[in-house]
Amino acid sequence: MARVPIEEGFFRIPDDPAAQPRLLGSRCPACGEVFFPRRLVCAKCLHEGTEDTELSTSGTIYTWTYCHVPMFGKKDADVSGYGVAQIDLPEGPRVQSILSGARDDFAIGMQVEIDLETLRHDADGNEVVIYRFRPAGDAAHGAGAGS
Amino acid sequence: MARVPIEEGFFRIPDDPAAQPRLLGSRCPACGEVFFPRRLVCAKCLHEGTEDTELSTSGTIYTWTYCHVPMFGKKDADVSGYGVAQIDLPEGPRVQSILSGARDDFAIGMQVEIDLETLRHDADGNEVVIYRFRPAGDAAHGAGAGS
Amino acid sequence: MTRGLRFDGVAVAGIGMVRFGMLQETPIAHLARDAGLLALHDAGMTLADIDEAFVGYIQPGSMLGIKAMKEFGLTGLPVTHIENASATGLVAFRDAAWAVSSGRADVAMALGFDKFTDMTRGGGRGAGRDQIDAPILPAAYFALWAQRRMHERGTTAEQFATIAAKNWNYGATCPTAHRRSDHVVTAEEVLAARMVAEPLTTMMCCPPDDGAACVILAREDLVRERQPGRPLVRALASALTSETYTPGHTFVGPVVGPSAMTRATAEQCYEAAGLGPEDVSVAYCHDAFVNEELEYYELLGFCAEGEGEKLVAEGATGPGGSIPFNTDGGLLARGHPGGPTGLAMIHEAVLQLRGEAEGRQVENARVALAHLVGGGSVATVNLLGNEGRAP
Amino acid sequence: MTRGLRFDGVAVAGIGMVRFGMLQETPIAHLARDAGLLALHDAGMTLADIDEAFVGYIQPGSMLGIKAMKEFGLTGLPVTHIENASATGLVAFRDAAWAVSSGRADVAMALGFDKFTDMTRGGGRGAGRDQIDAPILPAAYFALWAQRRMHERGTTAEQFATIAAKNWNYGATCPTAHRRSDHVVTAEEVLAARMVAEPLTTMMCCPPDDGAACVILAREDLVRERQPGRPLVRALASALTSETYTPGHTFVGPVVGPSAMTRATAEQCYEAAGLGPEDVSVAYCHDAFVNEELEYYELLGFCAEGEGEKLVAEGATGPGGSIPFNTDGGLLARGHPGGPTGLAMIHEAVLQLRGEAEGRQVENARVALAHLVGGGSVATVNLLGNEGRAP
Ligand SMILES: [Zn+2]
Ligand SMILES: [Zn+2]
Repeated sequence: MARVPIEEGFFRIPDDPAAQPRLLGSRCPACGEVFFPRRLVCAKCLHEGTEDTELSTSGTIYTWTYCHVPMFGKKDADVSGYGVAQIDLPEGPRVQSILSGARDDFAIGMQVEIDLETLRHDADGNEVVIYRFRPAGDAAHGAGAGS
Repeated sequence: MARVPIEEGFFRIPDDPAAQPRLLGSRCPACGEVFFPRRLVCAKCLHEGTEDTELSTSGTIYTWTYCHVPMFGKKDADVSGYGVAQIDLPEGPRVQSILSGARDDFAIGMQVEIDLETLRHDADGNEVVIYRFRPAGDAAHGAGAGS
Repeated sequence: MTRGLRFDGVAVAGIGMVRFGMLQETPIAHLARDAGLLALHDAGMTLADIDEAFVGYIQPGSMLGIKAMKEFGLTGLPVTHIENASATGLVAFRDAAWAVSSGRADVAMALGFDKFTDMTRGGGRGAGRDQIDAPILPAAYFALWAQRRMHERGTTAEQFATIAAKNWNYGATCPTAHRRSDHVVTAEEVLAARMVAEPLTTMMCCPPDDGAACVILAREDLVRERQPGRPLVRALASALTSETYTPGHTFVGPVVGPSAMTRATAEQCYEAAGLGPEDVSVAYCHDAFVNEELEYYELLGFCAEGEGEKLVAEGATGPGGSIPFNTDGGLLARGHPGGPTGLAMIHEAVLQLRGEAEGRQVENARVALAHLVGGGSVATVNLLGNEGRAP
Repeated sequence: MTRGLRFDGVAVAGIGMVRFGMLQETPIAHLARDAGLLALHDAGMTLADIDEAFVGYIQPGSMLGIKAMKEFGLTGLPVTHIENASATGLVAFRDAAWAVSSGRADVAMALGFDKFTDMTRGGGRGAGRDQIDAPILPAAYFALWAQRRMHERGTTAEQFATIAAKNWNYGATCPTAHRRSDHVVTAEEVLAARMVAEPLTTMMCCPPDDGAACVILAREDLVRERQPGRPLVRALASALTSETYTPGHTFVGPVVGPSAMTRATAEQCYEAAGLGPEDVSVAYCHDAFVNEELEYYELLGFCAEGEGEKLVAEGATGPGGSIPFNTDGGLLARGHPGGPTGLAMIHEAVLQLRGEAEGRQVENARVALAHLVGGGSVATVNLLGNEGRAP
């Protein structure tokens, strides 16, 4: 059973289920700014033609909240609440993501790392996955999707 | 099993299945113009406040064509082709409608009269109906829907 | 060279709106018609007087604008559908005002409508199930902003709730508001409501809404001639911007741009009008989520950065305060259907500037500001004034 | 008081488009980006030079316009989504030209895109299954018009097919056309294609399309300064109308208004430009269904009523004719995605007026006309000219 991204072009799913997914970014050769998601024209200096780059698998929570409603993707995943955060990656981009963990597991400034969450199964039986972040070094919530 | 209109507010379905449906129009008390469908403000003289009126059940074909594709409502009704016409009603409105009959049954200037066509059944088992026109005096295609 | 627009000789000829709410039984064209007829009546006009129309709505459906305009008659006027997410209504107002200011029309209509109850997921405001944006709700996006402020400035949930209670209580005084509480709402009640995304409870988030609103703008001389003796309200200026790049920029998920966006937009609008925040008597802002209102106190220039909480404590933005905000209840209580939201703001601003906002009238109101942000992201700030304003 | 707009000192700075077609593999934002970058390159500009953008698309989805514009960078410019059914692209062009003409912007971008392959029934162009409009296809609506003309004037299906073959053969000469036949198309081939709605065969109806196109307009002095030696093309005038009431008016089902609408719109545009049909070198019209083109020969003023068939017989609207129509293949062959359609027309008109329409160049082209109708109904007529035009 394959894992497929909720939407193409945002992250790479490794073949090894224990390996972490990688967010796909772009780096401007003119000014050095790094972006997520990929883009052709630099948002900062308007240089046309960026270089593909894969972003770090861990970052720092800039802000986070806990949602008390099951909804959208999470409705599929059948949970009654879930955390959401903005995470600053070392390369620069601030990424919005769902969190893997309980309400009390998070704090601003905390290190988190990326893994995958299974939202649902598609018609072909594939796991539809999205990236999520979990407390760094915390393997309790599983290194792969669907754990 | 009840008959329900494809969309509310355009025509009245009589209780008697043998009776003809009536298109719902408006008459401007200021300038006398008659409209289909109903409207509050006169399209011609901008007078606000029209009177409800039911339109004649027969009219004259202004133009017509035959569609060789099953589509939309007719896809539901499972026919491979169908006629479409603009019909001038005696009160003034020019109405677009599907036709009940074969490709060779129609001509510009011909008198046609209204009845109902069943498009499909809804979740409650009701017949979803729309008005159609057939050659005047021709009962062969049925006086009611779903014949 | 992005800059605000200054409107010359543009006055409000008429306003109209239907009360917002869950109006499932009313076809959208009838909502639009009813709001538009109220505005035409208010202006003493028919469609024959309108030279051009800008119709704002967000929901899916090409041709809804032109079909709605036919409800008023068939005169051949140009009609264009304008859309800018939650900012749609104010952008339709801006384009109608510019049409008059630039001589393209003598009289222009801005008509907004939307039915949240018609919207299907994916086609309208939210992201579809197959999109990367899907799992993060707009409420969560704004909650993230609230949480960061609480972290940086020590803002409390009580302070947010105090603003929400103020808007709920304003809503109760406004006949066209969706949420009209039958009792005085307290911060405690707001905090005790069901949590959506911390620290935002349902009473800190705008409701789903259907509705319609309409504003007719015209050459000032025409309005004076047709409406002798009525207080004249002018459209003064407008600014509209999209995002500029900032470090730590966020591109994916629900976004309404960095907060600097509202500040820059307000500056452009003030400059175009030759006015400053000190000239503004009453303000309307995007309070879809109540923490936003606190931020906009600062970003619109009504206090220094970090001093929004002081305004709340002083009651400066409520009844009798120095700069009342969202006197019709705002998006939070008056409601936020989408397309008509900005035009409902103008509706209330005009009532205030005419001195007709019974039960919630701001004393000596002379200049009103209307601000919205839209997903994607855009921000717009608009100024109106009556003849009492300093020249 | 509906009237055309005259543009003063507005020149075309750049044009770009992607070839239309069924482009399922390309995300819509990339189609938009590619067309926009071609226009920016053509203008010798970046987004930093653009003061305002008008983005035209029909398909469902709020925020698509602002998101597409971010592909070029983040500079804070105002962005507004414009929609007017099939006329969308030309209305975005009109609004961008007016922004420059009225001093609101020095440089304005009109960007159009749509993906027919993304559209779901009900949300986009067609009617939903629960709507009274549903059972009548747009093709049937235009076929009704064709049948009435055949009845009144004795027009033959062969005459319609001759126009279609002309547009297919023009399409083969245009690199950005969707349908590029590898052989000369004849009227017989057109007639022998599968029947859709009598007398219209598939080869008389526009294909489903994806695509994007972009036009950048700027103050004439800026374009002269940046593009010395290049033939200057000006936006001259535009008219936009909705329906007027006529006896036998049709309100329900697919409608594009009474035919008098195009005539009135053209008259307004000619008057605003101070030109007449005799000044026009090349024309683009809404030939989504080919019988329309015949009608527009008359309604746009290129021949008297009932003499369209004579123009066809003379080949007047084809290569080497007195008034070539749809030299890029028109909606029929170049394609008709929706939002970008009108901007593709301007793209081709500008190539003609620059003398760069290799393989299909109209000799001595001086003034071009672009016309579209949109469902609901609206009509728009726009004029452009180069420096060769009579003053
Ligand atoms: Zn750069
Ligand atoms: Zn009347």
